[in-house]
Amino acid sequence: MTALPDEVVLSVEDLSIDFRLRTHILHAVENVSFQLKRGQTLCLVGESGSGKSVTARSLLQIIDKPGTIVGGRILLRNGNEITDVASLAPGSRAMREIRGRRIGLIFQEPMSSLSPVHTIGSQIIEAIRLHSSLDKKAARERMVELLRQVEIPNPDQMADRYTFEFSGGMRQRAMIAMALAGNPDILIADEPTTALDVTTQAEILDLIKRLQVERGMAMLLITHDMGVVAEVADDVAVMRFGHIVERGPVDAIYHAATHPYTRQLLASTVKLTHHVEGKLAVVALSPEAPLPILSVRHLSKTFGWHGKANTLRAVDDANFDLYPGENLGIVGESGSGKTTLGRLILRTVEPTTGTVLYRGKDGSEIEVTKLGKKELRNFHRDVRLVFQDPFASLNPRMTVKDVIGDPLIVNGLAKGKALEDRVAELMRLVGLDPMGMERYPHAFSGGQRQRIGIARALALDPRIIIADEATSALDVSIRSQILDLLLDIRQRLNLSFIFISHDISVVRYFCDRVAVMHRGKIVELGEAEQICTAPQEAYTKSLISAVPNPDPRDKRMLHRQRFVAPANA
Amino acid sequence: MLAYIFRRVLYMIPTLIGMSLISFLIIQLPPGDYLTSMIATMSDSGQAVDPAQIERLKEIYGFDDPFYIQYLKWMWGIVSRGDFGWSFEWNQPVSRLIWARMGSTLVISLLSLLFVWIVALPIGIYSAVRRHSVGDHVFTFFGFIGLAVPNFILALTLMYIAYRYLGQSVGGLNSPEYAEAPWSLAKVVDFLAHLWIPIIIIGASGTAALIRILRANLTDELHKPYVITARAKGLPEYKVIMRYPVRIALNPFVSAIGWVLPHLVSGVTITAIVLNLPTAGPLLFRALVSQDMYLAGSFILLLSALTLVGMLLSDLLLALLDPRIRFN
Amino acid sequence: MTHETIGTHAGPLYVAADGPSISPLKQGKTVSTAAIGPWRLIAGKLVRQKVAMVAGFIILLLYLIGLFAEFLAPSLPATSKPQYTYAPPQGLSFFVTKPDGSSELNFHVKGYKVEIEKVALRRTFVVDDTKVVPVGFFVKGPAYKLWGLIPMNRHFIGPVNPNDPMYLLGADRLGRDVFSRLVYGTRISMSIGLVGVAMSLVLGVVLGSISGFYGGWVDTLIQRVIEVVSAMPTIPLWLGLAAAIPLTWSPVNVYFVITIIVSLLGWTSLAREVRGRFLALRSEDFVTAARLDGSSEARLIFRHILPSLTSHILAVVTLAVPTMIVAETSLSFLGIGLKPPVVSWGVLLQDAQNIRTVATAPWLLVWPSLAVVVAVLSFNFFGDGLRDAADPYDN
Amino acid sequence: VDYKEANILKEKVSSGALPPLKDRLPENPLVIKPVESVGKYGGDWNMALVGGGSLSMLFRYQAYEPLLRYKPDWSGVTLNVAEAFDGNADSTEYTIRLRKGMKWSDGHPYTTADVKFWYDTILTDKRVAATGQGHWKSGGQPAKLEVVDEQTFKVIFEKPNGMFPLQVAWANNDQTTRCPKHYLEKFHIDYNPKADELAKQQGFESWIVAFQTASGFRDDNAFFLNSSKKPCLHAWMFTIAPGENTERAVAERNPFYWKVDTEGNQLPYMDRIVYQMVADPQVLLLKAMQGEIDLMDQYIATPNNKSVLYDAREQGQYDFYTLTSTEANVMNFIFNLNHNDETKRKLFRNKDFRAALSMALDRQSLIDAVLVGQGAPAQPSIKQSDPLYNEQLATQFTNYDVDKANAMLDTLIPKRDDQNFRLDEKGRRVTVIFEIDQARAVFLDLFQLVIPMFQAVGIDAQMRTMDRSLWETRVRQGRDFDATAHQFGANGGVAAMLDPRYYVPTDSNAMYAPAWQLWYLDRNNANAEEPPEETKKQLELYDKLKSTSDPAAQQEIMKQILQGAAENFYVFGISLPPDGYGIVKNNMKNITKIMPNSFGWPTPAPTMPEQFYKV
Ligand SMILES: Nc1ncnc2c1ncn2[C@@H]1O[C@H](COP(=O)(O)OP(=O)(O)OP(=O)(O)O)[C@@H](O)[C@H]1O
Ligand SMILES: Nc1ncnc2c1ncn2[C@@H]1O[C@H](COP(=O)(O)OP(=O)(O)OP(=O)(O)O)[C@@H](O)[C@H]1O
Ligand SMILES: [Mg+2]
Ligand SMILES: [Mg+2]
Repeated sequence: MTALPDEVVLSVEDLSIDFRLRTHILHAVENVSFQLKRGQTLCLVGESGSGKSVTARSLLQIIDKPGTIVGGRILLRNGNEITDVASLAPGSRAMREIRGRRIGLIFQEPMSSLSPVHTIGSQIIEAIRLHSSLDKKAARERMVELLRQVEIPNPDQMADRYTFEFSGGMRQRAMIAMALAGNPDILIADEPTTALDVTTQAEILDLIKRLQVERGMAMLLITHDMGVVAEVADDVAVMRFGHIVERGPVDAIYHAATHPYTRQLLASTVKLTHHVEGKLAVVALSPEAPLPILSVRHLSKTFGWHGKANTLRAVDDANFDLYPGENLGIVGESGSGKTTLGRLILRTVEPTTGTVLYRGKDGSEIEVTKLGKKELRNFHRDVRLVFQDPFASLNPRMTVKDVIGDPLIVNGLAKGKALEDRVAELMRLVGLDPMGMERYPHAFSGGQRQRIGIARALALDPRIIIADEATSALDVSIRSQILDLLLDIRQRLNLSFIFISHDISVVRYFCDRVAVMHRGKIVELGEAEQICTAPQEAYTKSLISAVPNPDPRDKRMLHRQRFVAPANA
Repeated sequence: MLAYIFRRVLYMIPTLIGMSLISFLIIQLPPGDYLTSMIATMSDSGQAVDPAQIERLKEIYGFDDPFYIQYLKWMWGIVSRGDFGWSFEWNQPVSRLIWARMGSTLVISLLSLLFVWIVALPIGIYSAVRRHSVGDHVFTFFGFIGLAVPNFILALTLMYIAYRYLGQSVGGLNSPEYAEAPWSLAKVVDFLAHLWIPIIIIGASGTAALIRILRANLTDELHKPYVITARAKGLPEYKVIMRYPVRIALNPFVSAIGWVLPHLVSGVTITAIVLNLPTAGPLLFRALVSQDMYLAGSFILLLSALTLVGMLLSDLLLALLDPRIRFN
Repeated sequence: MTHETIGTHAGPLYVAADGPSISPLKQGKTVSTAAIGPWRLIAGKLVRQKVAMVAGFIILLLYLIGLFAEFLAPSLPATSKPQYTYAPPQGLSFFVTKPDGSSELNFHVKGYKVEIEKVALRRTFVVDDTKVVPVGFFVKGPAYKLWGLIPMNRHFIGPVNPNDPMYLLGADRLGRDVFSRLVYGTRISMSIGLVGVAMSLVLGVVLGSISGFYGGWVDTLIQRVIEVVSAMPTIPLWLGLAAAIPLTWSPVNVYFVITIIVSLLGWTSLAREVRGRFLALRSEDFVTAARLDGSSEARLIFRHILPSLTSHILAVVTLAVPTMIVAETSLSFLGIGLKPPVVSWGVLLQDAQNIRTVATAPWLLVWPSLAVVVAVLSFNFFGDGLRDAADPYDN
Repeated sequence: VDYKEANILKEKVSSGALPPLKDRLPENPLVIKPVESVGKYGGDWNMALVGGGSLSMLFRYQAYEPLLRYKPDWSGVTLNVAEAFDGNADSTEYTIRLRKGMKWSDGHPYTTADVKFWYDTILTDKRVAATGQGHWKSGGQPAKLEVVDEQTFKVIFEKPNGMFPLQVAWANNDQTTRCPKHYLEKFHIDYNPKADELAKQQGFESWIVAFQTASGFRDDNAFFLNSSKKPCLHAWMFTIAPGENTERAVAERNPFYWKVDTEGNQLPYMDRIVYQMVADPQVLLLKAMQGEIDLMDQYIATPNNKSVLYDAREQGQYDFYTLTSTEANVMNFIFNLNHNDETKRKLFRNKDFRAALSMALDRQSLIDAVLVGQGAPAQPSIKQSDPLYNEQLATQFTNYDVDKANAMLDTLIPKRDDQNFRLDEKGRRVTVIFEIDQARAVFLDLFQLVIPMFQAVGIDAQMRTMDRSLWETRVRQGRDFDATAHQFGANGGVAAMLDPRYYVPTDSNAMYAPAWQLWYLDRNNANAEEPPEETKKQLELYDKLKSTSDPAAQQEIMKQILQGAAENFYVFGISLPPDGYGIVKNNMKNITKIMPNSFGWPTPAPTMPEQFYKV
């Protein structure tokens, strides 16, 4: 066994992973090498679908079925001993001891990765007790503590809730808590903050940093957020098409990138820090404003299955208008009710109170909240939703072709060969290879699945798209291209967007107006540029201040202000 | 939750009345009545029966009354005095007959249920986890033999083997020499020696179903991301499987729990008949065939009530097992 | 505005310069990357499962046997030869040893030496090596009508001399050929009973889906119906029915009606199981997504949710098959199963339900059981294959 | 005389629980001559009951104690409970004397008061309906009972009733010895004004139901159910009666039993009879093979089971005894001669039609296949060894002659359809549906072979099997059936006179003539139909037979009836029944090795089980 430098805890050498598919062998990862050092962070960035998650999973030997490690070594240091993880049998005891204890993994898709039938707390407690000798009570205390550390409000109560009662970001944080529960020496975080608002994200990154300093934890951070990379990385590796194309200290990557792809990434990042050029007039504010296409009035949703005392106002008296051709961004704290708001508009969650008015193609106004089943179906044809959790929203038993083609079929728009062509075209449009048409959703990378969701939303002629974190799993380069695509479509079809996102830069680039949500309420609504540069409300200010800066020489997150909410209403 | 249970219990009353009415009606569907079947048995042994006397008996026992009168009388007896009527065939109050058989019925049914679960659960899991392994195929093969060979024949064959090669007294739960003896170690041993045949037979047909269904449902769950999450925590494989996918794969079983209770009482009738088990199944069977209507009716009422309770339990368990159901 | 506009105007946004590298499955082959449809995908996967294909082949074979029963059976199912009651199976052999020790190709079975034991009331048979019963293919034998239409007298296999005894699988208590009866039994067993399975499957799935999908009062109603139906006493129902059905109906017709009623009563457990799964699945995001895509409720149920239950349903169906095939054995207790002269596997098993058979003529029990087991296992393995082929995770 | 008793009883006497033996026995106990030797006390007779309900065969083992009983060879009757039984010359008055000092199993005296109670509350009480005991009636009127003293009573008939003594001995015609007044009177309103309240307390609707339940005279099954509380005169009395326990029934020796052996030992020898309750005959078979059954023939001793029982003799330590058959035929083909359908009725009533079908049967092959060669072709008839034997009745139309059969049918129904089935007058295919009780396995086997034979002569014969109750309703109580098959009917001697069902339609067992037998029983019945002359003549002869008491004269009349039967050819059959068998453990002694098999002569009770013993 080759000797490793002392500070290296994990060394991946020439790792190659193949997927044996029906038609061919896919070399998802080829000859990848990198090293993780004590207390340091290696950021793995790269194109969506380039093999980052597969690499991460291979470290724990949990790659999905047809995937196999076909070459290379994964050397893990254990004191002075060194084990080759790649040579261990996946179900072996030795492997089990590494999982969770030595290497903790935060899955890319926290939404689907948690058990639907166990409480969040119990799943974390299980991880705690597995790797420590704490008794039940102590384990619970530790679990609550962990949840608190990841900024879950009322952790004591929330621990006893189920996955589906958590918002996307909350699930992600629960996932982080679970990965941290075993006090791992190495943390592999696969896009751990995609569903988190910048403030929470900052807190989490801080937490991890602290652990790194205290316990010398090494971290492999996979992310698309170049800002985050700049803030936390020590080293950066850039992946594309299964290869690491460039690797080096963070500063070198940002300021002296050599590989064209790296440069393209950074360029896209910069592009996204400004509002899109040649933007449309903000129609809402012009005097000859057309009638809004969608009006939301006093919309509220109360979740209350835990007894009266425990009801939660997920959305609290929301009011806004959406104009034709407008992009309305919604930002806000994780768990503040953004997803719920989107679902209320579509009535996949029934509002507790309030109305939603929609102006149809013929100009007539429809009260969505009163629609019957059939009219609702027509409404859904005009207003499309991109789900926050792409994996859960794709039927695991339908091939991608069926998934994207389904809206076309049910609305009688295409069938047979035409359907196939149309699906292929949609896939190409969002940057997916039509060759994957026959694959099932689970055989895609996170970002690819997200794009499948987008393709599905575009399949019909929508008038409004409610996009819930629609680009969070995409690398900046593709993200900017997708956003441009959407803008282009908007222009041609006079499409409106409700664009829910945590990524302030994306909001700024893409949206005309922005609504800021906090604890179910819309606290501020204004022009995007203004909100992003000169926020009025305290919460918005703190939010903006926490946006990471994609420049390792200017780490802005450290200067952020923390918003302390007034006593819970 | 409590409100839900309360509502369900309220629903039960009309359902039960409806069920008892329907079953009472169905019990009377076959031509003739208890007396006809009595005459049938008698003439079978070579006796002739006087028709005039039959008429008289019909009158005395109220077989002449219209259906609803008979029903109301019976119901009134139950409600007012807890009297479930009289069994013509056994010349005994129905309730005494039913209770007399309950003990052994429950013991045997519970034991075999337990047996089925203890055997089938691990095998089902094994079969799902090691799909298409030799073990999986072997279990499938034997399971289906148990299912495809009628219980009756299986019972006869096993009893023949027990007789031929083990020299064991067959049928029933005790050898004749222990039938009157007080419980002792030897009697327990004898009892256990008699128990294996019924349990194997009941198990043979029951386990296959359980194994296959568990295998089917579990296979679907095994690849779900949350299972991989559990694995990534470092949980041992059996815990991963037991805690996560198995729990979800149990959904169909929990749905079917509604039938476990009535099944405990009336299950495996034919096996019990062949094996001479003193359980309630054969009693019910005879009551139905010989049109001993109050006995049959009471049995069915009991079974209906158990079905209702079972279904309620099943729904509650379903919600307990899967919170997504609870909150919908 | 049509869809093409998006595409034509915007053009593909992002074209991968090159993707992750790929290589053909086998060295030297070119990679064909054309995507195929889901059904072809499933079919393709199915074809590659050897066990399932063998099973499917056996099922097909069974149906062929059922179809050409008259031709395949060496004798008629009801022909009884009193002198061969309970004759044991003979072995089929290809060579006879001539007196001089050399052997000669002669397809034959061995005849019997019969003795009557008066006290024991039986005939004892000893396979007599000296008696050779030549056997041939496409021989002339008892006349029959194929499918009740075409008069024929050729049999696929049979003794060259029609009066010779040939009991490949033994004879039953009336001296009838078990092999022929088994062949004839295939026809009924593989058809009528399965109609019932299909019907209760449909009922169970449809009502269960509706109950679980809609919930609310629909669910309440269906659940009450399930309770009532499942607590319904069937025995008096059968007895009543047996009296109500006109005597002039043929036994097969009667049995057909009975199977239909069995299925009308037998759907409840499947319905509840399906409902349970629906309750859990209906709030899944992918269902919501499909709803937002404009799927009708029927499509949501059958196209989107139900496939998730494929495994369960296939398992339930394969489990129901044997139950239905042998249902007669328990129904006959009540006088409503299939009855002689109709021949089915269940009827054969029914005949074997006694100690006499178990102790002295096990072939009467073994062969029909085996037939059922083979059929059921084939259905099962084929179903398994289907399941695996439809499983997205299975490669 | 010095009487002796079993040890268990001795102990009870010495402990004071029982009076001494002398006080328990009647003054003149019945002395039984053991079959082989005087036995010794002790042991259980291990038996089984199949199914919960069919208890009527308990007469066979422990409950055959009528006033007179049949002799072991069924040649006539002998004294039993009655100490004397005399009839007058024209058979209208019988004087019967009971044994003085005879006691019920609870020690209460058995006297004429019990008989009187039975006469008043059961036989003549219109409120209570009890079965049977038709022999106490003549011309539809119950006989008169005259109680002379505590032991003596007279039965006076309006018309001569010469068969009375023979009938008294019939298995279940023994209610006079089964009706303990002291036990039953509290249930009857005439004896206990509060009977209704008592009934209500017990959960009965009225005293009638309660009385019926307690007396058990509703039917034979009811009598034996839960009868452990009811005193009896039997050798063994139930301590756990059927129905009181679902697994077993136990009968223990009756300390007041009134029979002794030739050495003065009070009978019975065996302590108990233990019945296991078995739900299925196949299990019983295994138990027998295992040696758990001491003596039995019912349920298990079928031709088909013989070979397995034969093979298991060693392990089960038993051997066979022979049951001579008392049945007229193994299976009788019964056509409904009173069919509601005009054409069918006409056809079925034609003797040639039936004769042709009879000749279409290849009886020998049926015998070979189903009866393993045991039996000989024969019509339902009296057996050859019997003085009543009638050759024409036994052998006519038994030759297998398809051509002849076809020729006969061609004159009746010449037309045929495209499938070669014959067409009747109306041009309908001649279809005969045989309705069979599915429990009769032998019939089913026979019919599978018979149907092709009928089809060969152009008759579309079909078989429908059905549940027994349905069969009862359709066949025994209906007139819409075409044909059926049945067994029973007697093949000789006393039995043939008591049960002549296939020779002359006297009761509902004559299923070939449902309307004629009704006419015989009750001319006013709406469904009755006057039979043709030749049948009427037979019925008149039967009336004459009943009023004759001289055995020789009875035989003479019976011969005439049988000749009529031969000419009328109501039914036809296949074979004389081969002898049956039973199994008996090797250690059982005093067993008669050959005996008749019948319900009325309740096998093996007339061979006196009380003197069976075990070594
Ligand atoms: N089905 C539900 N049952 C109970 N509570 C729920 C449910 N769905 C959402 N909530 C709660 O409502 C609140 C708002 O959730 P929502 O998903 O709308 O947040 P979000 O703004 O989308 O957050 P994120 O950015 O993390 O996705 C959260 O506190 C969540 O716990
Ligand atoms: N089970 C599978 N079957 C076939 N191909 C797969 C499977 N899982 C992943 N892939 C393919 O492997 C490649 C790498 O996937 P991976 O999930 O590692 O991407 P990624 O870099 O994490 O992308 P993203 O940023 O979008 O999450 C992708 O092209 C994907 O389509
Ligand atoms: Mg990924
Ligand atoms: Mg959200």
